[in-house]
Amino acid sequence: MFVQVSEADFSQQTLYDQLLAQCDKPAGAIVTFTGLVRDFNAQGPIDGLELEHYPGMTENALLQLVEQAVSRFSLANAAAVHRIGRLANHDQIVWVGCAATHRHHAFEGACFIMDTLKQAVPLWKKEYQHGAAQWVEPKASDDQAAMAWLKKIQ
Amino acid sequence: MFVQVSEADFSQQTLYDQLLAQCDKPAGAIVTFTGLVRDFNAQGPIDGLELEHYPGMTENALLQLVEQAVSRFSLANAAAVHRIGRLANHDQIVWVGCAATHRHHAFEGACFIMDTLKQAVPLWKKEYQHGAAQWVEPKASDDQAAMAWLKKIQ
Amino acid sequence: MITVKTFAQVRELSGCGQLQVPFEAGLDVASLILRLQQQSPAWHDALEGTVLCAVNQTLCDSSALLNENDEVAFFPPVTGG
Amino acid sequence: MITVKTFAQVRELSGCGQLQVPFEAGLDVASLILRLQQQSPAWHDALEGTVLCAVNQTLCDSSALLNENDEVAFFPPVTGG
Repeated sequence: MFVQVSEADFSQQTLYDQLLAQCDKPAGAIVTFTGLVRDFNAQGPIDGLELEHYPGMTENALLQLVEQAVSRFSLANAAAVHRIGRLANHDQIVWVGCAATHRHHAFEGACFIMDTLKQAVPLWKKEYQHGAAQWVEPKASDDQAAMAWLKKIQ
Repeated sequence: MFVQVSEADFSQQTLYDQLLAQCDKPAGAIVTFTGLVRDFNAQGPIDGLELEHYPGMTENALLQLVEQAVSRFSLANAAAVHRIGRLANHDQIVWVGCAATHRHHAFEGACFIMDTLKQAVPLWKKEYQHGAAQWVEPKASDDQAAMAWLKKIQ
Repeated sequence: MITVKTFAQVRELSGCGQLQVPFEAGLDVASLILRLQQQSPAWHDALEGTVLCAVNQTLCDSSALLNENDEVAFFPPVTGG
Repeated sequence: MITVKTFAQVRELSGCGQLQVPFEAGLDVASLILRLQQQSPAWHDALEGTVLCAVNQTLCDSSALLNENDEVAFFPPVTGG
Protein backbone atom coordinates (compact mmCIF):
# COMPACT_ATOMS: atom_id res chain seq x y z
CA MET A 1 0.00 0.00 0.00
CA PHE A 2 1.23 3.50 -0.73
CA VAL A 3 -0.05 7.05 -0.91
CA GLN A 4 1.54 10.18 -2.38
CA VAL A 5 0.56 13.82 -2.00
CA SER A 6 2.74 16.01 -4.16
CA GLU A 7 2.89 18.94 -6.56
CA ALA A 8 4.72 16.76 -9.07
CA ASP A 9 2.97 15.03 -11.97
CA PHE A 10 2.85 11.23 -11.97
CA SER A 11 3.41 8.48 -14.54
CA GLN A 12 0.72 5.87 -15.23
CA GLN A 13 3.31 3.19 -15.92
CA THR A 14 5.40 3.89 -12.81
CA LEU A 15 2.39 3.82 -10.47
CA TYR A 16 0.97 0.69 -12.12
CA ASP A 17 4.33 -1.09 -11.82
CA GLN A 18 4.73 -0.05 -8.17
CA LEU A 19 1.21 -1.26 -7.31
CA LEU A 20 1.84 -4.63 -8.92
CA ALA A 21 5.35 -5.11 -7.48
CA GLN A 22 4.08 -4.69 -3.92
CA CYS A 23 1.12 -7.10 -4.05
CA ASP A 24 1.01 -9.38 -1.02
CA LYS A 25 -0.75 -12.16 -2.95
CA PRO A 26 -1.02 -13.01 -6.67
CA ALA A 27 -3.22 -10.47 -8.47
CA GLY A 28 -5.22 -11.35 -11.57
CA ALA A 29 -7.10 -8.05 -11.89
CA ILE A 30 -5.90 -4.45 -11.68
CA VAL A 31 -8.23 -1.45 -11.86
CA THR A 32 -6.92 2.11 -12.03
CA PHE A 33 -8.80 5.39 -11.84
CA THR A 34 -7.33 8.67 -13.05
CA GLY A 35 -8.97 12.07 -12.58
CA LEU A 36 -8.08 15.04 -14.79
CA VAL A 37 -8.70 18.76 -14.26
CA ARG A 38 -11.88 19.71 -16.13
CA ASP A 39 -11.84 22.76 -18.41
CA PHE A 40 -15.33 23.99 -17.47
CA ASN A 41 -17.77 24.37 -14.62
CA ALA A 42 -21.47 25.36 -14.45
CA GLN A 43 -20.48 29.00 -15.16
CA GLY A 44 -18.41 28.25 -18.26
CA PRO A 45 -14.77 27.61 -19.15
CA ILE A 46 -12.21 27.65 -16.34
CA ASP A 47 -8.47 28.22 -16.41
CA GLY A 48 -7.12 25.49 -14.14
CA LEU A 49 -7.31 25.26 -10.38
CA GLU A 50 -5.38 25.43 -7.14
CA LEU A 51 -5.51 22.63 -4.57
CA GLU A 52 -5.07 23.39 -0.88
CA HIS A 53 -4.61 20.55 1.60
CA TYR A 54 -3.96 19.80 5.28
CA PRO A 55 -0.36 18.53 5.31
CA GLY A 56 -0.06 15.36 7.33
CA MET A 57 -3.78 14.68 7.65
CA THR A 58 -4.16 14.35 3.87
CA GLU A 59 -1.61 11.53 3.74
CA ASN A 60 -3.08 9.83 6.84
CA ALA A 61 -6.65 10.05 5.56
CA LEU A 62 -5.66 8.63 2.15
CA LEU A 63 -3.77 5.78 3.80
CA GLN A 64 -6.78 4.98 5.99
CA LEU A 65 -9.05 4.75 2.93
CA VAL A 66 -6.54 2.54 1.13
CA GLU A 67 -6.28 0.24 4.17
CA GLN A 68 -10.07 0.08 4.49
CA ALA A 69 -10.38 -0.85 0.81
CA VAL A 70 -7.78 -3.62 1.10
CA SER A 71 -9.50 -5.18 4.09
CA ARG A 72 -13.09 -4.65 2.94
CA PHE A 73 -12.59 -6.03 -0.60
CA SER A 74 -9.78 -8.56 0.09
CA LEU A 75 -7.41 -6.69 -2.22
CA ALA A 76 -3.85 -7.79 -2.96
CA ASN A 77 -2.81 -4.12 -2.92
CA ALA A 78 -4.16 -0.58 -3.24
CA ALA A 79 -2.69 2.90 -3.61
CA ALA A 80 -3.80 6.51 -3.92
CA VAL A 81 -1.96 9.54 -5.31
CA HIS A 82 -3.22 13.15 -5.19
CA ARG A 83 -1.62 16.29 -6.53
CA ILE A 84 -1.76 19.68 -4.80
CA GLY A 85 -0.90 23.25 -5.79
CA ARG A 86 -1.58 24.97 -9.12
CA LEU A 87 -2.84 22.69 -11.90
CA ALA A 88 -3.72 23.48 -15.51
CA ASN A 89 -6.78 22.26 -17.43
CA HIS A 90 -6.50 18.55 -18.34
CA ASP A 91 -3.62 17.95 -15.87
CA GLN A 92 -3.67 14.68 -13.96
CA ILE A 93 -4.98 15.32 -10.45
CA VAL A 94 -5.70 11.98 -8.78
CA TRP A 95 -4.80 8.31 -9.32
CA VAL A 96 -6.15 5.25 -7.52
CA GLY A 97 -5.08 1.66 -8.18
CA CYS A 98 -6.47 -1.60 -6.80
CA ALA A 99 -5.16 -5.13 -7.41
CA ALA A 100 -7.21 -8.21 -6.54
CA THR A 101 -7.75 -11.87 -7.30
CA HIS A 102 -11.30 -11.21 -8.52
CA ARG A 103 -12.07 -8.40 -10.94
CA HIS A 104 -15.23 -7.14 -9.23
CA HIS A 105 -13.28 -6.62 -5.99
CA ALA A 106 -10.74 -4.49 -7.85
CA PHE A 107 -13.55 -2.40 -9.41
CA GLU A 108 -15.34 -1.97 -6.08
CA GLY A 109 -12.13 -1.08 -4.23
CA ALA A 110 -11.21 1.71 -6.67
CA CYS A 111 -14.77 3.05 -6.72
CA PHE A 112 -14.92 2.97 -2.89
CA ILE A 113 -11.64 4.90 -2.51
CA MET A 114 -12.74 7.58 -4.98
CA ASP A 115 -16.22 7.98 -3.46
CA THR A 116 -14.96 8.23 0.11
CA LEU A 117 -11.93 10.38 -0.82
CA LYS A 118 -14.40 13.03 -1.95
CA GLN A 119 -15.80 13.23 1.55
CA ALA A 120 -13.03 12.32 3.99
CA VAL A 121 -9.70 13.63 2.67
CA PRO A 122 -8.84 17.29 3.49
CA LEU A 123 -8.35 18.72 0.01
CA TRP A 124 -10.00 21.84 -1.39
CA LYS A 125 -10.23 23.03 -4.99
CA LYS A 126 -10.24 26.67 -6.07
CA GLU A 127 -11.10 27.23 -9.73
CA TYR A 128 -9.69 30.09 -11.80
CA GLN A 129 -12.25 31.81 -14.00
CA HIS A 130 -12.12 35.26 -15.66
CA GLY A 131 -8.98 36.10 -13.66
CA ALA A 132 -10.62 35.39 -10.28
CA ALA A 133 -10.50 32.24 -8.18
CA GLN A 134 -13.51 30.68 -6.50
CA TRP A 135 -13.74 27.78 -4.04
CA VAL A 136 -15.52 24.74 -5.45
CA GLU A 137 -18.74 23.73 -3.66
CA PRO A 138 -19.12 20.06 -2.68
CA LYS A 139 -21.56 18.14 -4.89
CA ALA A 140 -24.61 16.48 -3.35
CA SER A 141 -24.07 13.49 -5.67
CA ASP A 142 -20.59 13.01 -4.16
CA ASP A 143 -22.06 12.99 -0.64
CA GLN A 144 -24.62 10.40 -1.70
CA ALA A 145 -21.99 8.17 -3.32
CA ALA A 146 -19.90 8.20 -0.13
CA MET A 147 -22.94 7.59 2.08
CA ALA A 148 -23.95 4.59 -0.04
CA TRP A 149 -20.78 2.73 1.01
CA LEU A 150 -21.66 3.24 4.67
CA LYS A 151 -25.05 1.65 4.14
CA LYS A 152 -23.84 -1.42 2.25
CA ILE A 153 -23.46 -4.50 4.41
CA GLN A 154 -19.77 -5.23 4.81
CA MET B 1 -12.48 3.72 -30.03
CA PHE B 2 -9.97 0.97 -30.76
CA VAL B 3 -9.50 -2.73 -30.28
CA GLN B 4 -6.40 -4.90 -30.65
CA VAL B 5 -6.06 -8.68 -30.77
CA SER B 6 -2.42 -9.66 -30.87
CA GLU B 7 0.25 -12.02 -29.56
CA ALA B 8 2.38 -9.03 -28.60
CA ASP B 9 2.52 -7.64 -25.07
CA PHE B 10 1.12 -4.13 -24.48
CA SER B 11 2.24 -1.04 -22.57
CA GLN B 12 -0.05 0.55 -19.95
CA GLN B 13 1.26 4.02 -20.76
CA THR B 14 0.88 3.66 -24.54
CA LEU B 15 -2.71 2.39 -24.32
CA TYR B 16 -3.67 5.04 -21.74
CA ASP B 17 -2.21 7.80 -23.91
CA GLN B 18 -3.96 6.48 -27.02
CA LEU B 19 -7.33 6.29 -25.22
CA LEU B 20 -6.99 9.85 -23.98
CA ALA B 21 -5.74 11.31 -27.28
CA GLN B 22 -8.78 9.99 -29.16
CA CYS B 23 -11.51 11.25 -26.81
CA ASP B 24 -14.35 12.93 -28.68
CA LYS B 25 -15.23 15.17 -25.72
CA PRO B 26 -13.26 16.36 -22.67
CA ALA B 27 -12.71 13.48 -20.23
CA GLY B 28 -12.33 14.04 -16.50
CA ALA B 29 -12.26 10.36 -15.47
CA ILE B 30 -10.37 7.39 -16.90
CA VAL B 31 -10.78 3.83 -15.64
CA THR B 32 -8.57 1.00 -16.85
CA PHE B 33 -8.84 -2.72 -16.20
CA THR B 34 -5.93 -5.11 -16.69
CA GLY B 35 -6.18 -8.89 -16.43
CA LEU B 36 -3.11 -11.04 -15.75
CA VAL B 37 -2.58 -14.78 -16.24
CA ARG B 38 -3.17 -16.51 -12.89
CA ASP B 39 -0.61 -19.02 -11.62
CA PHE B 40 -3.15 -21.49 -10.20
CA ASN B 41 -6.56 -23.06 -10.78
CA ALA B 42 -8.82 -25.27 -8.62
CA GLN B 43 -6.44 -28.23 -9.23
CA GLY B 44 -3.26 -26.39 -8.17
CA PRO B 45 -0.45 -24.45 -9.81
CA ILE B 46 -0.54 -23.98 -13.57
CA ASP B 47 2.21 -23.22 -16.05
CA GLY B 48 0.73 -20.53 -18.27
CA LEU B 49 -1.95 -20.89 -20.91
CA GLU B 50 -2.71 -20.80 -24.60
CA LEU B 51 -5.44 -18.59 -26.06
CA GLU B 52 -7.30 -19.65 -29.19
CA HIS B 53 -9.60 -17.19 -30.97
CA TYR B 54 -11.81 -16.76 -34.02
CA PRO B 55 -9.84 -14.36 -36.24
CA GLY B 56 -12.06 -11.57 -37.51
CA MET B 57 -15.00 -12.26 -35.24
CA THR B 58 -12.90 -11.57 -32.11
CA GLU B 59 -12.07 -8.07 -33.31
CA ASN B 60 -15.66 -7.41 -34.44
CA ALA B 61 -17.16 -8.66 -31.18
CA LEU B 62 -14.74 -6.54 -29.11
CA LEU B 63 -15.54 -3.47 -31.19
CA GLN B 64 -19.27 -4.06 -30.74
CA LEU B 65 -18.88 -4.20 -26.95
CA VAL B 66 -16.77 -1.04 -26.96
CA GLU B 67 -19.38 0.76 -29.08
CA GLN B 68 -22.19 -0.42 -26.83
CA ALA B 69 -20.32 0.83 -23.76
CA VAL B 70 -19.70 4.26 -25.31
CA SER B 71 -23.35 4.72 -26.20
CA ARG B 72 -24.84 3.15 -23.04
CA PHE B 73 -22.65 5.09 -20.57
CA SER B 74 -22.07 8.31 -22.58
CA LEU B 75 -18.33 7.69 -22.66
CA ALA B 76 -15.81 10.04 -24.29
CA ASN B 77 -13.88 6.98 -25.48
CA ALA B 78 -13.37 3.27 -24.84
CA ALA B 79 -10.95 0.59 -25.97
CA ALA B 80 -10.24 -3.12 -25.52
CA VAL B 81 -7.06 -5.12 -26.09
CA HIS B 82 -6.75 -8.91 -25.84
CA ARG B 83 -3.72 -11.10 -26.28
CA ILE B 84 -3.78 -14.53 -27.95
CA GLY B 85 -1.32 -17.42 -28.24
CA ARG B 86 0.99 -18.82 -25.55
CA LEU B 87 1.16 -16.75 -22.34
CA ALA B 88 3.21 -17.30 -19.19
CA ASN B 89 1.97 -16.96 -15.60
CA HIS B 90 1.49 -13.27 -14.62
CA ASP B 91 1.60 -12.07 -18.25
CA GLN B 92 -0.80 -9.31 -19.22
CA ILE B 93 -3.76 -10.83 -21.06
CA VAL B 94 -6.48 -8.19 -21.39
CA TRP B 95 -6.77 -4.40 -21.08
CA VAL B 96 -9.92 -2.27 -21.13
CA GLY B 97 -9.99 1.53 -20.85
CA CYS B 98 -12.95 3.92 -20.54
CA ALA B 99 -12.88 7.72 -20.47
CA ALA B 100 -15.90 9.76 -19.36
CA THR B 101 -17.02 13.07 -17.95
CA HIS B 102 -18.38 11.41 -14.81
CA ARG B 103 -16.35 8.85 -12.87
CA HIS B 104 -19.17 6.37 -12.25
CA HIS B 105 -19.80 6.13 -16.01
CA ALA B 106 -16.13 5.26 -16.58
CA PHE B 107 -16.29 2.56 -13.86
CA GLU B 108 -19.53 1.11 -15.23
CA GLY B 109 -18.27 1.13 -18.81
CA ALA B 110 -15.10 -0.82 -17.99
CA CYS B 111 -17.01 -3.29 -15.80
CA PHE B 112 -19.64 -3.78 -18.54
CA ILE B 113 -17.02 -4.48 -21.23
CA MET B 114 -15.22 -7.04 -19.03
CA ASP B 115 -18.43 -8.80 -17.94
CA THR B 116 -19.82 -9.07 -21.46
CA LEU B 117 -16.43 -9.91 -23.03
CA LYS B 118 -16.44 -13.07 -20.93
CA GLN B 119 -19.62 -14.21 -22.65
CA ALA B 120 -19.64 -12.75 -26.14
CA VAL B 121 -16.09 -12.65 -27.52
CA PRO B 122 -14.81 -15.86 -29.17
CA LEU B 123 -11.70 -16.56 -27.10
CA TRP B 124 -10.82 -19.84 -25.40
CA LYS B 125 -8.21 -20.54 -22.74
CA LYS B 126 -6.26 -23.77 -22.38
CA GLU B 127 -4.26 -24.09 -19.17
CA TYR B 128 -0.97 -25.99 -18.93
CA GLN B 129 -0.67 -28.19 -15.84
CA HIS B 130 1.70 -31.10 -15.14
CA GLY B 131 2.79 -31.10 -18.79
CA ALA B 132 -0.77 -31.45 -20.14
CA ALA B 133 -3.14 -28.76 -21.39
CA GLN B 134 -6.81 -28.56 -20.47
CA TRP B 135 -9.58 -26.29 -21.76
CA VAL B 136 -10.90 -23.88 -19.14
CA GLU B 137 -14.58 -24.28 -18.24
CA PRO B 138 -16.74 -21.13 -18.23
CA LYS B 139 -17.59 -19.91 -14.72
CA ALA B 140 -21.23 -19.62 -13.66
CA SER B 141 -20.37 -16.33 -11.88
CA ASP B 142 -19.18 -14.89 -15.22
CA ASP B 143 -22.49 -15.85 -16.86
CA GLN B 144 -24.42 -14.19 -14.07
CA ALA B 145 -22.35 -11.00 -14.28
CA ALA B 146 -23.01 -10.73 -18.03
CA MET B 147 -26.72 -11.50 -17.60
CA ALA B 148 -27.04 -8.77 -14.96
CA TRP B 149 -26.22 -6.10 -17.58
CA LEU B 150 -29.05 -7.38 -19.79
CA LYS B 151 -31.53 -7.00 -16.96
CA LYS B 152 -30.55 -3.46 -15.94
CA ILE B 153 -32.79 -0.78 -17.37
CA GLN B 154 -30.82 1.15 -19.95
CA MET C 1 -21.13 -23.69 -50.60
CA ILE C 2 -21.21 -23.13 -46.85
CA THR C 3 -17.90 -22.69 -45.02
CA VAL C 4 -17.91 -24.42 -41.62
CA LYS C 5 -15.30 -23.43 -39.02
CA THR C 6 -14.70 -24.95 -35.60
CA PHE C 7 -12.75 -23.77 -32.57
CA ALA C 8 -11.37 -25.07 -29.27
CA GLN C 9 -12.96 -28.35 -28.08
CA VAL C 10 -15.24 -28.55 -31.14
CA ARG C 11 -12.19 -28.34 -33.42
CA GLU C 12 -10.29 -30.95 -31.40
CA LEU C 13 -13.21 -33.41 -31.13
CA SER C 14 -14.23 -33.15 -34.78
CA GLY C 15 -10.61 -33.34 -35.91
CA CYS C 16 -11.41 -30.67 -38.51
CA GLY C 17 -10.94 -26.90 -38.24
CA GLN C 18 -12.59 -25.95 -41.52
CA LEU C 19 -14.61 -27.60 -44.30
CA GLN C 20 -17.01 -26.79 -47.16
CA VAL C 21 -20.48 -28.28 -47.34
CA PRO C 22 -22.91 -27.88 -50.27
CA PHE C 23 -25.63 -25.30 -49.81
CA GLU C 24 -29.26 -26.26 -50.39
CA ALA C 25 -32.34 -24.03 -50.21
CA GLY C 26 -34.03 -24.00 -46.78
CA LEU C 27 -30.92 -25.15 -44.91
CA ASP C 28 -30.87 -23.90 -41.31
CA VAL C 29 -28.28 -24.29 -38.54
CA ALA C 30 -30.15 -27.21 -36.91
CA SER C 31 -30.19 -29.26 -40.09
CA LEU C 32 -26.54 -28.40 -40.81
CA ILE C 33 -25.65 -29.75 -37.35
CA LEU C 34 -27.65 -32.94 -38.04
CA ARG C 35 -25.95 -33.44 -41.36
CA LEU C 36 -22.47 -33.02 -39.81
CA GLN C 37 -23.30 -35.32 -36.89
CA GLN C 38 -24.34 -38.08 -39.30
CA GLN C 39 -21.01 -37.78 -41.04
CA SER C 40 -18.91 -39.46 -38.30
CA PRO C 41 -18.84 -40.33 -34.59
CA ALA C 42 -16.19 -37.60 -34.17
CA TRP C 43 -18.54 -34.92 -35.56
CA HIS C 44 -21.38 -36.38 -33.53
CA ASP C 45 -19.44 -35.92 -30.30
CA ALA C 46 -18.05 -32.54 -31.30
CA LEU C 47 -21.53 -31.01 -31.71
CA GLU C 48 -23.11 -32.61 -28.62
CA GLY C 49 -23.77 -30.59 -25.46
CA THR C 50 -23.45 -26.82 -25.22
CA VAL C 51 -22.13 -25.62 -28.55
CA LEU C 52 -22.48 -22.02 -29.70
CA CYS C 53 -23.00 -21.07 -33.33
CA ALA C 54 -22.05 -17.92 -35.24
CA VAL C 55 -23.29 -17.22 -38.77
CA ASN C 56 -21.08 -14.71 -40.61
CA GLN C 57 -19.45 -13.93 -37.26
CA THR C 58 -22.69 -13.12 -35.44
CA LEU C 59 -24.00 -15.40 -32.67
CA CYS C 60 -27.19 -17.20 -33.81
CA ASP C 61 -29.48 -19.89 -32.50
CA SER C 62 -30.13 -23.15 -34.32
CA SER C 63 -33.23 -21.90 -36.14
CA ALA C 64 -31.18 -19.40 -38.19
CA LEU C 65 -31.64 -19.89 -41.96
CA LEU C 66 -28.47 -20.10 -44.06
CA ASN C 67 -27.61 -18.59 -47.43
CA GLU C 68 -25.14 -19.54 -50.13
CA ASN C 69 -21.55 -18.58 -49.15
CA ASP C 70 -22.35 -18.17 -45.44
CA GLU C 71 -19.61 -18.79 -42.89
CA VAL C 72 -20.87 -20.92 -40.00
CA ALA C 73 -18.75 -21.41 -36.89
CA PHE C 74 -19.25 -23.89 -34.03
CA PHE C 75 -17.47 -23.47 -30.70
CA PRO C 76 -17.88 -23.99 -26.94
CA PRO C 77 -18.87 -21.22 -24.49
CA VAL C 78 -16.10 -18.62 -24.47
CA THR C 79 -13.52 -18.22 -21.70
CA GLY C 80 -11.50 -15.09 -22.55
CA GLY C 81 -10.82 -12.09 -20.36
CA MET D 1 -1.75 25.26 24.63
CA ILE D 2 -4.07 24.20 21.81
CA THR D 3 -2.88 24.68 18.22
CA VAL D 4 -5.70 25.83 15.94
CA LYS D 5 -5.30 25.46 12.17
CA THR D 6 -7.66 26.61 9.43
CA PHE D 7 -7.94 25.79 5.75
CA ALA D 8 -9.62 27.04 2.57
CA GLN D 9 -12.59 29.39 3.16
CA VAL D 10 -12.19 29.19 6.95
CA ARG D 11 -8.58 30.34 6.63
CA GLU D 12 -9.49 33.15 4.24
CA LEU D 13 -12.48 34.41 6.28
CA SER D 14 -10.68 34.29 9.63
CA GLY D 15 -7.57 35.87 8.14
CA CYS D 16 -5.50 33.46 10.22
CA GLY D 17 -4.06 30.08 9.23
CA GLN D 18 -2.71 29.05 12.60
CA LEU D 19 -2.81 30.28 16.20
CA GLN D 20 -2.28 29.09 19.76
CA VAL D 21 -5.01 29.31 22.38
CA PRO D 22 -4.57 28.48 26.09
CA PHE D 23 -5.84 25.10 27.21
CA GLU D 24 -8.21 24.81 30.14
CA ALA D 25 -9.65 21.66 31.71
CA GLY D 26 -13.03 20.61 30.25
CA LEU D 27 -12.55 22.50 27.00
CA ASP D 28 -14.45 20.88 24.12
CA VAL D 29 -14.66 21.75 20.44
CA ALA D 30 -17.97 23.61 20.84
CA SER D 31 -16.61 25.95 23.51
CA LEU D 32 -13.40 26.50 21.53
CA ILE D 33 -15.53 27.57 18.55
CA LEU D 34 -17.52 29.93 20.80
CA ARG D 35 -14.34 31.42 22.23
CA LEU D 36 -12.88 32.03 18.75
CA GLN D 37 -16.14 33.49 17.42
CA GLN D 38 -16.19 36.04 20.29
CA GLN D 39 -12.70 37.12 19.34
CA SER D 40 -13.65 39.03 16.16
CA PRO D 41 -16.34 39.36 13.48
CA ALA D 42 -13.90 37.68 11.07
CA TRP D 43 -13.66 34.58 13.27
CA HIS D 44 -17.41 34.68 13.83
CA ASP D 45 -18.07 34.50 10.09
CA ALA D 46 -15.31 31.95 9.47
CA LEU D 47 -16.87 29.40 11.84
CA GLU D 48 -20.50 29.93 10.81
CA GLY D 49 -22.34 27.41 8.62
CA THR D 50 -21.02 23.98 7.71
CA VAL D 51 -17.52 23.77 9.13
CA LEU D 52 -15.78 20.44 9.75
CA CYS D 53 -13.42 19.87 12.65
CA ALA D 54 -10.46 17.52 13.05
CA VAL D 55 -8.73 16.92 16.37
CA ASN D 56 -5.20 15.59 15.96
CA GLN D 57 -6.03 14.97 12.28
CA THR D 58 -9.14 12.87 12.95
CA LEU D 59 -12.61 14.17 12.07
CA CYS D 60 -14.59 14.91 15.25
CA ASP D 61 -17.93 16.47 16.13
CA SER D 62 -18.29 19.51 18.35
CA SER D 63 -18.76 17.51 21.55
CA ALA D 64 -15.16 16.17 21.42
CA LEU D 65 -13.18 16.98 24.56
CA LEU D 66 -9.74 18.53 24.08
CA ASN D 67 -6.44 17.87 25.81
CA GLU D 68 -3.34 19.97 26.35
CA ASN D 69 -1.23 20.18 23.13
CA ASP D 70 -4.07 19.02 20.87
CA GLU D 71 -4.10 20.19 17.24
CA VAL D 72 -7.58 21.35 16.22
CA ALA D 73 -8.36 22.13 12.58
CA PHE D 74 -11.42 23.86 11.10
CA PHE D 75 -12.25 23.64 7.41
CA PRO D 76 -15.17 23.49 4.94
CA PRO D 77 -16.50 20.25 3.40
CA VAL D 78 -13.75 18.78 1.22
CA THR D 79 -13.68 18.92 -2.59
CA GLY D 80 -10.71 16.82 -3.68
CA GLY D 81 -10.65 13.97 -6.16
